[in-house]
Amino acid sequence: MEIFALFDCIISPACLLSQATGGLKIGMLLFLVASGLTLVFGVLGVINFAHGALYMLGAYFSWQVMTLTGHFGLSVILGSLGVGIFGLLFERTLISRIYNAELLVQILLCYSVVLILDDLVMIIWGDEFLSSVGVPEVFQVPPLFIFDAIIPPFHLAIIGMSFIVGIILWFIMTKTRFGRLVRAAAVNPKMLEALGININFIRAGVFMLGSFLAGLGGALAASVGSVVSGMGNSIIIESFIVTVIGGMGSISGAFLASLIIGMARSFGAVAMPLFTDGLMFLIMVLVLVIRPQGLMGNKKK
Amino acid sequence: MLKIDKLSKSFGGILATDNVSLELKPNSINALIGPNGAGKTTLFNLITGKIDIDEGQIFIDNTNITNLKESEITHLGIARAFQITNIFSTLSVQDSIKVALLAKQHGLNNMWNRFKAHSINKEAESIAKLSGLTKSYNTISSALSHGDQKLLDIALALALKPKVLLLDEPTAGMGPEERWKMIDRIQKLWKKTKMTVLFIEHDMDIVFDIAQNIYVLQQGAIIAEGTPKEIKSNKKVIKAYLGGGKK
Amino acid sequence: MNLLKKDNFQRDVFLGLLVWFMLIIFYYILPDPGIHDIIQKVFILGLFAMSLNILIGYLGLIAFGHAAFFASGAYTLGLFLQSDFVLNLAGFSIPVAIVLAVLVSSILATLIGVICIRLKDIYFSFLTLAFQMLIYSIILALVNITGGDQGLMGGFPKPPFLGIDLGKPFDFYAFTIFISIITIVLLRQLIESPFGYGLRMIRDNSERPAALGFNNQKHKLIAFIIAGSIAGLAGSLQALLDVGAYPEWAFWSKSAEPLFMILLGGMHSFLGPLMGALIFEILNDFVTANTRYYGLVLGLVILCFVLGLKKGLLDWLLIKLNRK
Amino acid sequence: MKKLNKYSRRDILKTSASTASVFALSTGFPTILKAENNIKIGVPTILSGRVAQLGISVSNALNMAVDNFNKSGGLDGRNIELIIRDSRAKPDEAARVCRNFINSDKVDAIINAEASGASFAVQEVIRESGTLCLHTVSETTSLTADPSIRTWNAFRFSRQGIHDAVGSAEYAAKLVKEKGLKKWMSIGPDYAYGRDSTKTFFDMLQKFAPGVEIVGQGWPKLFQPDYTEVITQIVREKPDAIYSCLWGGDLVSFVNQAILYDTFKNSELFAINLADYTTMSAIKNLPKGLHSATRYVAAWPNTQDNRDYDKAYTDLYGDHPTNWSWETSIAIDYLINALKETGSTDNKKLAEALKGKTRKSFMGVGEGNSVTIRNNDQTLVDYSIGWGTTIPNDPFVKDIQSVDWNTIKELEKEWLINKGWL
Repeated sequence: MEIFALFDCIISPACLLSQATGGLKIGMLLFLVASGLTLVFGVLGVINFAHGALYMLGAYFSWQVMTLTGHFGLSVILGSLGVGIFGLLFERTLISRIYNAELLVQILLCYSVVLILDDLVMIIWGDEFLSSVGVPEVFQVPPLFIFDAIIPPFHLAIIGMSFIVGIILWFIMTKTRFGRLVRAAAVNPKMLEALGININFIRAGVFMLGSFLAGLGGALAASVGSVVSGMGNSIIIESFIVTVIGGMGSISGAFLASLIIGMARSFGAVAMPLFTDGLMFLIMVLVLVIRPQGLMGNKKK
Repeated sequence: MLKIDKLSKSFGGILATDNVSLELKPNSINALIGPNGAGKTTLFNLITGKIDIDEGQIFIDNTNITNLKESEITHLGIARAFQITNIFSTLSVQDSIKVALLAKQHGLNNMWNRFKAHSINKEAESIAKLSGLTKSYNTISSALSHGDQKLLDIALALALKPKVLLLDEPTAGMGPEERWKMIDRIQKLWKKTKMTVLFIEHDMDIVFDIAQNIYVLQQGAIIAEGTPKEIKSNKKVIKAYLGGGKK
Repeated sequence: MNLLKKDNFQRDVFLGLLVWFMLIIFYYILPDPGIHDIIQKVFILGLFAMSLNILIGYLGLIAFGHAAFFASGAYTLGLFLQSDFVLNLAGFSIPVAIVLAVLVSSILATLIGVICIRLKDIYFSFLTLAFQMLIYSIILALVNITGGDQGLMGGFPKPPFLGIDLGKPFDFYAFTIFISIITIVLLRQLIESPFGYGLRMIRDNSERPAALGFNNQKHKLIAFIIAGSIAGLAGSLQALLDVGAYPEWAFWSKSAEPLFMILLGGMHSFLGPLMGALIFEILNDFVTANTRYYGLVLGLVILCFVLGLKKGLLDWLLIKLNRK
Repeated sequence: MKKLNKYSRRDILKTSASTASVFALSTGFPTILKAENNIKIGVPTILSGRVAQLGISVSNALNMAVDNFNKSGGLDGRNIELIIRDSRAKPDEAARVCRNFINSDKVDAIINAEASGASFAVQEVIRESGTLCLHTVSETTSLTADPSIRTWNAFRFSRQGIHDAVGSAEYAAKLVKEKGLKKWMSIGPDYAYGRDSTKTFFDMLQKFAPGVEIVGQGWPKLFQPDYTEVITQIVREKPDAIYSCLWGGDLVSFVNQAILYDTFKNSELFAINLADYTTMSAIKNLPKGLHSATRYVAAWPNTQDNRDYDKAYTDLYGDHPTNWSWETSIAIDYLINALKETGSTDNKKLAEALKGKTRKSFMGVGEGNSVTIRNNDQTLVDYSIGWGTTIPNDPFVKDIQSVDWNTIKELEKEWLINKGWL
């Protein structure tokens, strides 16, 4: 534990700013993925273990679009939309059969899909990792220097974009009719059915949205990270941590928890570089023990 | 037998139980009535220790049970049956009653005997008989009729050999005929076991027919108590509860 | 044959020994070491899955960190047999090591259990998962003791005891299966005892027992400890087989394996998980010999079970038989 | 964007070729080959998951050699039969697969192409059985260097961590002097290989260039997708040079993400595992002047033999060999030679024939381009270790310098004595 290193960093504007933007970028990318997971859990009550596999698909899809068109923006948009559509099919064919099933059945169904997708992408795209999609040319410029802190413009773009997505998500969930229906569906699906609203439509929509978010996270991650089978396995565990810490089903909680994890990773790398993973699990244990419903979650009735 | 002294409980500033005092005589059968949301089930929950008490005290046989744990209170002789049937869905009637019997005797810590061959079988049979479940003795609980499930719920409470038995709407969800059967069963039970019974019931005909003593609860407070005759003529009750409601 | 009529402990012991004896005859009838290997692994993994099924099948708690105890058993046995104690204990080393492995796992299960059993449903699952990953991180961090991600290296001695030399394939086969069968017989006693019915009671309805004057938490904790101990035993046998212990055994994917077995075999019949282990191992052997896409095949099989059969194979068979 | 298309086409070609070969391998041989008197070689390896490329390039190398051997008549008419099985990178599976090879398949030898953790599990199985074993992948020094882990029937044909560390440090030390690279950082994957490699590199660097200072160490997790926090660590410490033993996709992600911070403008990168075809071609706009060891490149050693090997392999499989390919190729070459020499499959005789043997090889830099299996620790030495700098296009590496094996052996000895292993 190098507490002095952490102290030194906090009092230096350059270090503080670098670490903070770094943490913000890690946290925001995580938020994109975790918000989809928590949304699906909150409304559908399903622990989607396959969420990480959808993230992986997002990366592969965007890689494919990039290879065909060479257009970055198109690759991100089509990649994540593709995952959204895949999610819709996934929900209609498989997930919809297990809404009322036991937890074990839900977990195993999702896990089997992870196993299948991990192998399928290898069959389709090959065994070896694929190169990253690459950063669009606009951002292939020297990094910014702010108070001596080095900040890549691309990271600012990712942070900004995630924020916008977060705000759109917030808008959809609180200001639109769809959002109100979704929230109502989370609390009392029977009531909605009694009102003549097609609950399947809502569920499919929510799952599609959740998948889209996972795919978006994967597509953005593919811009600078290699694309490989099984790449969803670490992000799913991190997303679970975020979901649990923030409160299962709470999007604002996921936002807060993503920031916490992002900063813990960024500043934890300064203070205790060897225990950043352990640190995350420790936070998760503490939250579950002290406040099982999570930071922003509602206490269970 | 059961004495409640100035009991109060509030949830988030709303008084659910308001300074309730009552005393049940040994070997009596009593009814607790009141409109929906009057706090009847809350009162049961307070008595059995399922929720914590804010103010006041509860005694059973002069033993102070205020703020004891639910399981401790059970051991001191209070048992309850639930409004929404609260049984063990995959166990048979026989096994359910045996589990309940053993739970009370700390017999479930036993790892060295076979449950099926346990000597408690006779006792279980007699409780089943008492509850009228002999026919469906080996049926899995979830496969029982609604009425039998209610009876099993009561049987589970009986397995505790309580001094005081609390019944939360034993006839809920039943047709008229089934209802009277159930009441008949409860009356028999009470006579045989000499327990003190307190039950919640909405059907006034039933209440007036079998209760020796009636307590009327409104907005958490007892507004009247007495024999069926007294209650029938109580103006407060008529105004607040029966007023116009009686067909 | 009177012995077979009554469902009691004596009958189970008799049947257990009979199966053991038959498997030993089988060893000589079919002298294929590959099949012997599968059989002993089925028993080891079967123990692991059956121990988890105490929690899942009988208590209704989806523990997602059960491999923590499997690993603690394996590491305890390995570290003990690598230590200098072995020189003094000689012939007693292996029995002592196994007992110690079970003991350490039970202590670990107590510590983790006390905290976890307070939670329900998915929260319980997540907390067990978090603890397991914490233990995984610790195993990786304590490189000097555990060998970090490379596992316990350099093997360990297996001194013969009571004329049993676990270095010999037959001895290992007979010993592992014997220990497993004894444990299974004891486990059946536990499940069929009043204690076992206490578990079913909590599974069916976790509210009512308190109204019956019963302490759920204590009962759950004891079950958690027993499950952890048996997982530790399975881990110690696996470590003896592989002459080592590996951090992968504490990773979350290892906890998924017994879940698969329980799903494949069935959670509502006592021997379901053992049957699941058999299916799992045969599948493993067959699939890895024929294709590289193990995950694809396993995933499809699980999907068939989840959506098609909707229950484990043994559960399904028993229901079929009962109907006839 | 032309570049992208080129790669995707190659990827497809590569995938179909290698998939087909592995399927052919594992789904069963023609029955003629399954004759009783075949010489059986069991190969536990990783054929699935994210490092499947390992098992595939190992299989390719083995097939290439074995096909030639069988076509040329085998050993008095006895063919070699390869049994390649997937352990899915799990140590207990590797052990089980190995036990099956020995007990059921009755193999005559095992070529162990497992990564480190599983290699130790295999080592324990063959220690008990006495089966001849040739390790071709694990680079962990202790596998053969630690006398308590070593066993008479196991040989290492893979590169060894300590050799690379000396070689890397010697090369780095020259640049330390030339360019004054005082402040160093390390970015290594957080597992045994990463730690060992990093530690021995800096141990050795201190010897060659006393006075260098380690200002920070980053330990990203294996397969970590996001390296932002280690890169900001670099930004913070402003080192003159960075040593990294990340590999494969992880290295690609790290370099791609670090480029965003202009990291390599101010800090020289010494990435030991960079010069590998798949890795280099996957990095977007591979920067000039990164330093790397030659894992496997056709350009080094700069001999006709090596270029021939690359061509033969590429013609067959549509892709360049990997580091794992050459290691395995040498192992199977040694084994075939030992079979021919002894004319038998007796494990003791074969072990004797392998021990201390020097053979000419396309990767050899010993006398007459040879490599040697050292007598005392049964480990391969005198294989080519070169360091050079990257250029964006084929052949990807230039200015390659060879590392002197006398220095390696000298310092290795010193290090082993320090460890108490010699």
